[in-house]
Amino acid sequence: MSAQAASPTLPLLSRVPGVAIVLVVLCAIFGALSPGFTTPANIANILTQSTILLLLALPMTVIIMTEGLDLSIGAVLTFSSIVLAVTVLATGSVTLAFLAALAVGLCFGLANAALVALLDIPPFITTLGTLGIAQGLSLLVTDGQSVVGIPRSIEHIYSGTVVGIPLPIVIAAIAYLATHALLYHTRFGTYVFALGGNREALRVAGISVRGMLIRVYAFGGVMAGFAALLMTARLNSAHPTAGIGMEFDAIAAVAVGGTSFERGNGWLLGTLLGVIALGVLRDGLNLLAVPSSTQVACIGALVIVALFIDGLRSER
Amino acid sequence: MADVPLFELRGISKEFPGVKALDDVSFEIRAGEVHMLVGENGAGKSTLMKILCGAYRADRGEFFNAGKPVTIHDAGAARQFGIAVIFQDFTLVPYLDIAQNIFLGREFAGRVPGFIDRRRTYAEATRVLDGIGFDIDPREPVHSLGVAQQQMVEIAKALSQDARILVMDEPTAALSDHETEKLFAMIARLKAKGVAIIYISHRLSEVFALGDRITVLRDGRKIADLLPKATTPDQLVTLMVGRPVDTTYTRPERPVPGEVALEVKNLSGPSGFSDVNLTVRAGEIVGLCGLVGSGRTEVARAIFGADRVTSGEIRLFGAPIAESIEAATRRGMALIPENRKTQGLALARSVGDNIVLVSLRKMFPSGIFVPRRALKAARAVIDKLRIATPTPRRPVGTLSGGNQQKVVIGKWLNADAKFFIFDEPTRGIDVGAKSEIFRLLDGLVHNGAAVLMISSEQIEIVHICDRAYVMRSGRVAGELAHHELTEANIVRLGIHQ
Amino acid sequence: MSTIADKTVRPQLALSHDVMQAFYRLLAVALICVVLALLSDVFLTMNNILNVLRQTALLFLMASGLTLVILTAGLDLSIGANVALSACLSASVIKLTGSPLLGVLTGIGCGFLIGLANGVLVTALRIPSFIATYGMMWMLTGVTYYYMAGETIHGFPASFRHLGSGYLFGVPMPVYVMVLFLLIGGLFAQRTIWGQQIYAIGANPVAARLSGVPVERRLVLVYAMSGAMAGLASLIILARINSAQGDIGEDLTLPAVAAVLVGGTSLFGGSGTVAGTLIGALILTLVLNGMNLLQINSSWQPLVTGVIVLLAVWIDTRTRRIGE
Amino acid sequence: MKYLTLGAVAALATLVSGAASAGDETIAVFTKNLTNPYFQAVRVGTETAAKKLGVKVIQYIPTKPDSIPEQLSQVEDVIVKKPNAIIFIPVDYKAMVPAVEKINAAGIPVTNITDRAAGGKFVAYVGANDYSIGLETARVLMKAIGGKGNVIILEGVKGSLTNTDRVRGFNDAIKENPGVKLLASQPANYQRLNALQVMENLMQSFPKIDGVLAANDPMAVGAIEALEGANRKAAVVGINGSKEAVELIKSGKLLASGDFNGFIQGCIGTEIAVRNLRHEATPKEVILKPVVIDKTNFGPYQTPVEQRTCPTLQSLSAS
Repeated sequence: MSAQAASPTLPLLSRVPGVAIVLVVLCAIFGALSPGFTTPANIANILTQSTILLLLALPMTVIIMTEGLDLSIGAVLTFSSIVLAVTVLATGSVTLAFLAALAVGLCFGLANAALVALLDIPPFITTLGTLGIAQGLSLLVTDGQSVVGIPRSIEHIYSGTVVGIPLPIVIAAIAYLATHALLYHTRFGTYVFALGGNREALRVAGISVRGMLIRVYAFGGVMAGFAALLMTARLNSAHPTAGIGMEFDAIAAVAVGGTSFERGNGWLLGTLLGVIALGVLRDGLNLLAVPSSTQVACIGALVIVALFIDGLRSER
Repeated sequence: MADVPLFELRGISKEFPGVKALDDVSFEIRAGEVHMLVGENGAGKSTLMKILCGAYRADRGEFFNAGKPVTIHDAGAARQFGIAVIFQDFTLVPYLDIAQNIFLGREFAGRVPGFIDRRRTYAEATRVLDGIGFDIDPREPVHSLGVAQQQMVEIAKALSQDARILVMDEPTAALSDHETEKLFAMIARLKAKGVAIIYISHRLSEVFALGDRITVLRDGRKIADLLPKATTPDQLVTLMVGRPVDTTYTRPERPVPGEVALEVKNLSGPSGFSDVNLTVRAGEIVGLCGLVGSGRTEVARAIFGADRVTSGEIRLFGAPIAESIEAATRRGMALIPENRKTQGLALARSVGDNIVLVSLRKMFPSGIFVPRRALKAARAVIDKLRIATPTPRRPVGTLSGGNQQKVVIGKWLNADAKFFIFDEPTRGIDVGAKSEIFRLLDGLVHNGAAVLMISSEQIEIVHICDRAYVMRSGRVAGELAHHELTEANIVRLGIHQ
Repeated sequence: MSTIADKTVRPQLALSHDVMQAFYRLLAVALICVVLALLSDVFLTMNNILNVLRQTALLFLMASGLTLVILTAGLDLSIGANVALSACLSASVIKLTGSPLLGVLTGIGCGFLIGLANGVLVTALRIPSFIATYGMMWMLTGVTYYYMAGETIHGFPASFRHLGSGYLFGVPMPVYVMVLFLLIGGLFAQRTIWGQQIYAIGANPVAARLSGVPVERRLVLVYAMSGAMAGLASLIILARINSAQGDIGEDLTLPAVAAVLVGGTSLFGGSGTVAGTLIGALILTLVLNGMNLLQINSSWQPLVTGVIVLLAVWIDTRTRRIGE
Repeated sequence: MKYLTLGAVAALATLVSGAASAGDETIAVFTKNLTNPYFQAVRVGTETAAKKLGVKVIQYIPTKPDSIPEQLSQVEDVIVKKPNAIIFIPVDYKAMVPAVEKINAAGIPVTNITDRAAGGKFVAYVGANDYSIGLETARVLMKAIGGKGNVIILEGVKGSLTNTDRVRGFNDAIKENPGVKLLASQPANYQRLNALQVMENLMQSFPKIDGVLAANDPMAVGAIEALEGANRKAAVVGINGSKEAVELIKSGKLLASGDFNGFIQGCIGTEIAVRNLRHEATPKEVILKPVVIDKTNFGPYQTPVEQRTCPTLQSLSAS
């Protein structure tokens, strides 16, 4: 909601279609067909499940707005989560472990930034490479085993609640609001629009494009670190395959949310809706006990339909 | 006081690998004057300005701000001296609003560090926009603005940096006369405020209409520093080109118009034109004028099959034509689009590749592509149009504007097109190249081709065309036979009474 | 604007760049071979070389079609899923009819149709290829899972399996298929007007359209070809492992993308060659083969692949830089 | 965003009454993926038994094969739906413990089959001992190659419980035969193509390979194809007793396959779950004794799982 008030550049009405329509339709269908769907418990359930993906989709939106991409974010999440678990087992200090996870995320973020900004390697390729690296490191550190036996205190980060609201939702909400403020109310955000829209404008304005790119990808890495904390807490363990393919889910969510891959035309609220739409779809299909194979096909259909609707709109 | 220039560059030299872009150029700017900077493309105008605004660093040379020696090492420094540039290709961010664009890089800090004080931003933006008499909501996203409006935003942006020195690089290139008048009015207002304006232009009319002083560059050297009153256009052009050129290009005798090449009946389309009627005969050049946004380009694109039409009929050489580009090209229609970089050429591909692109089917009906034959054809075109390139293998993006335009025309010649639509064929092309293009047009019609030419420069239309249609808000406001073809008439028909 | 600006290259390096690209890559191949030859005495045996080529063939077949797509500045993430479905369908056709020929036709046909669908999504529905083919990937996988219901189809006539595991004059069949399609692909891209148009579309779609190039139809063609190649690859796999299973196409897509990129084709479209893709595929296969020969912990494989991709592209950007 | 958080508050406020409607007895079955025939056999097993016992089973399978987060999500979704019982194969025996605890917390009786979860409360565990199956299958191969020669191990997905135990079994069998030399032990992730290519590469390094120990049937098949491709002979064994494997044994290409019998595990798992629902006595643990299918005994395995009948607990304990 606050998005349209805060961002005159994005009149909400012109954006509503695509994702919003899909989301409403999905909710209507599942609500009608499955009594379990509308129960508060289930809604809380959907939102909680969406939190990790949201933490990845937020920075992905920002990165895609700069005409970039981060394919490594899922693998980085995995590796951070492993480092977190290993550290906590070694030192027993949750804080230290969490910091370690953030550090790993930051390092990969900076690595991506360095390759993109300093060596001018296209983001897709850069992050495809770092994806492999993070993946490999995860396997090497764990030898394919899941890391277990971490203290319960970490698990509470996922299962705990604040004034009755599940902690993950609170964290995700904070992350969303923070990103929103960052994108629509700060210099950083303004320059993100410029990175995708017209880099020359930044240069003329005397702002370092490289510096900005570095910040953007670092942001992605750090958010992956946070997501790693939730993921580890959720699994109460770390596993070298836990985050595989999440980068594509995140990208799909962003695209479904109506952010375009060109000219810095992005919409953060759309990303939020996109993430929830994916969550609703999976949850609803499970409640309806739809065969897994059909579920797989539905996810693909969702992505295409949402973008198709946006496409129709953009034609006029 | 007055003889101490506001800002001065002395003995500026700049080399790029292989090229001496600037050689010991001196240049001074005085408060409240419009200083015309002229010269053919590649004369070093842009380089000089980039150095002035800190985008490039000079190899040698000094700067003086109000007589005091200073250095300009980056854009920030230049801004401190109140130097602002409005570049040809705008520096606006499409999905930010006007206010955000105006203050890009100079946002007003809010209470929280890093945050922006929005209220102040919009207040200031409104103030600046009012200052230049541009009445628009600063919350408008820039991507929804027209070219002219975007340029106003550019100017507002520059002035908001309370610029004392404003550099304009071909500001009217994208403007209709109507809009140009507004721009000139504003320049007058700025002068009054004591702002110095450096104005780069290829349009002699402007140079003499606006300029208080003219500096001529050629091949990176300063050739002359003149006063308009004491100069004639021919002198000026001779200085620019280094050889005498007739700018008042006189139209040679044209053949008697032949069969009807193009016939458009009650054409209407969603892109904003309705009930358009045109005829173009073989052997004549017909102008299509009117303000930017009056639907000229849209009609042209529709005729070419690039845009949809809702009703009406298009006949090419008598036969109706299916609205598709392929059909049009196969039937010998050609479009030379207004923006050659984004619409005309595959810049990374070689000159040869671009030249044969249209005629692939014709040249290789079997579908098998034979590089040798392609190169041969390309060379023929290159010679015919005197395109300055050592080899057809050279990426077309590395050629000068004029030569790029020739390549665009060349690919249609190679496809032996019979009906040509030229959309702003001389935009951003220097005087020398311009008259070459005109001769080319002549050559075409003499060989029995027909030409429909869109131009924002009435003078061109008057000089080159046999007839002209004038459009106003999507409709043909009138047709001007050759004897009625005057700038005055064009303007009269073109603007709303 | 900016991307177009990026594409303007200076003449002298326009030549030298391609030359250096090829040079660096062949150098890399040679280097890897030397190292492996030193470290492993079996590397240079005829068997192993043929073995490497056979494995390269598979990767190349998938990557060759993809190269054309990437030449138009597009992407096809559905080839892996495409392989899975095509393989399973043609497998059951062979089982039912016992005719390898029908099976081959089914496989290629299925792949082709899927590619066609991608083409329509990208052109008619104007969905960015990245997303369109990603969605397609999910849908195909769903269909495959549903169709196979966790079962496997196993045991095909020798004549069919010959395609994957057979030899001709001591050289594995897939290698011939690879060479054949290297020629076809190379000729199509360099020596046909469609190839020329495809490069033009990649370099500047607007200019291509305004030059009378049927952009939509060419794009559809390109995606269809990519699909057909995936279908063909699925047959080779099928013939080699002599059985089809739902997960057959898993993790085949990104390696193919990697091969194209290592092969020096630009993601921005308009520049790259099918031959380059072959070298790319060869490099990746050689490294994995070497790691197997040296019995290096397989956990290293993703890491090494990643580094290679980065290295290859970095060298490209460097060679571009040198000219400027 | 505001709405969502509000919704969540409301949600938690009334969490207490978050129950789904209860119809006839339904049992939710969790398996690892849609692609491995083994789990298909398990699913068929549960359905066959369910038909017999007059209950309804619903299958839950991650859309991404073996995806930990996804199975966790499915568990959370299912808890909302409150089935009467759950039959559970964890995609990862350690990482899924929190999921099991969630089920326990929701008070839904859960029966663990195939992979023994590292924690959580279960009605019972039904499975085969991967170690002993690995051991027995390997022993068959050792006998076939006369207790001497060179063998290769094709491992499954690193870190999966089944793989670790099976490979341990293999190695112990090898230790029993001092004449046998282990040339290499490479992972091929339970996948055909991987197995094929790993095998091809290994054959380059090792001119003489007498036996191949594959941790599942698809890898065994991959190895066989590789061997045939190079016209080389070696005794190959796999594990799972899949339809495909049985055919190969019949045709003599595959020496043997350890019968991990997912079908029976599905049957027994379901029977136990139902007995537990009906408050009948149930064993805490059923370990199927390892059977190795080879030329001598493959007959009965030719009937496709769909047509097999479920053995009962008694019949098992009887035999």
